[in-house]
Amino acid sequence: MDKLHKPRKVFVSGAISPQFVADSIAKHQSKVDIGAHAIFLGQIRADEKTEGFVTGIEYSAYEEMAEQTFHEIREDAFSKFDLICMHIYHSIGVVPTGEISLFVFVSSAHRRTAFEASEYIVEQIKTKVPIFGKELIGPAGEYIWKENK
Amino acid sequence: MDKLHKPRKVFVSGAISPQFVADSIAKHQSKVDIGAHAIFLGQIRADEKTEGFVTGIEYSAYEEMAEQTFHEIREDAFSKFDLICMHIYHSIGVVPTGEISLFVFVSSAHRRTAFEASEYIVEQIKTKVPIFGKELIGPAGEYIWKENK
Amino acid sequence: MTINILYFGMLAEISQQAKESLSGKENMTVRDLKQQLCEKYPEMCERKFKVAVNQQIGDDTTIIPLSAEIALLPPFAGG
Amino acid sequence: MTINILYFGMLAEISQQAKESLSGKENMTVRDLKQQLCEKYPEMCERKFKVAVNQQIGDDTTIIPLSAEIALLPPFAGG
Repeated sequence: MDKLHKPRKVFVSGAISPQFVADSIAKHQSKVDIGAHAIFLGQIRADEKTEGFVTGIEYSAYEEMAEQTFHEIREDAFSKFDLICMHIYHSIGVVPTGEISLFVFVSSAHRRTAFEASEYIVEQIKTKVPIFGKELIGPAGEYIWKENK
Repeated sequence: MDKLHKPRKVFVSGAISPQFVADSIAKHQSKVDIGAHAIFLGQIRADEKTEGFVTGIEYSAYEEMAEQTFHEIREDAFSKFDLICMHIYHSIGVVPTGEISLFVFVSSAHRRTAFEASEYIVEQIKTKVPIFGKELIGPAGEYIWKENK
Repeated sequence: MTINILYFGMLAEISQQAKESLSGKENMTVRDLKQQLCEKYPEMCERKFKVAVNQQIGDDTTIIPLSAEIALLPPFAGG
Repeated sequence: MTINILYFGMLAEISQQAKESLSGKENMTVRDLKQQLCEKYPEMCERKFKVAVNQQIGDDTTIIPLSAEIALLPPFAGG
């Protein structure tokens, strides 16, 4: 697919709600060439650290570069996979444990394309996008800087 | 994981709504050991056949065997992958084009487990569960029996 | 012995019924049953299908036990 | 020349500011800049970080152009 996809706003303030996911799904029901949707959601875990339990993550980003990198990841994925639709949303600011901070939504005619693209895009986001996270710990609000593996 | 998971009802009458998906996601926000959700949704395509466009699929099943097979797929997946939660829903009856007929929802601490399990479970469902589908075609309601590849 | 057969999908269309009881010989195999069905429903032989014996997919050599529930399953289309 | 530097995450904590302007020599490389920063902020040298030059990740040999926007990026944590 050689068409250009216009850059979209990826960052949303705070957690991504289940209702937002539902609304995104509903918008694709008029696209009757889609046979498979693969959705990835990243949820904040209450990991135990020596200082206490994680209560949330505070995300910040080099926003201009991050939006550009998201755009490049989108273009790259559209060129590698036969996708019909792709949407990426990432939280900025504080997301409490149990809430969703990443929503990657790909749609294609057939399931294997959707599976492959979903995993590929999530790995690209984890390694390439300049997003930073403080794991907030315990009631006193201590924190540890998070690092993707 | 050696614990036994109780059989759950998989079949739902007609299409699976985006709201149902949202409600399922919301129910997992109290599980703070979850870090990744992978969701697969099968949507009905308006494929073009020589007789006209597909308008929907009418699903039927050997229900007792199908529910038992879904249960075995669940147990197998829980033993193969380090999953925290797994839910499978499949439509029975007529599902119009653009609507969702399969919803596979797996949750784990880390993303790779969720990706692998999601794809594995969907492939198992496609090949092992005795579900049959009539592709309904054109306004006159002709049909073709569908066959998974 | 009596064999209880369930037909699904296009096979139910060919047999024009969802289930029927046939009489068969004891210790008959799935292969024997298929031959018997082919004679009754020649069109069925042209179709691909699997045979479930008590809800387990059998092969041609599977022996059909007494009071078994047999199901004729056309290609799966779930998903 | 003047070099405009953006600090993110823990690096902003070390420098105690989100951005600053330093003066550097023309045609300096990312390696040169890192040395200069190490002298100013010794704690920074103990940290892993990447350097973006005009929003592209550079390596030690990347030459810093005039009026470049430099960003010091600690490990990524998106997702």
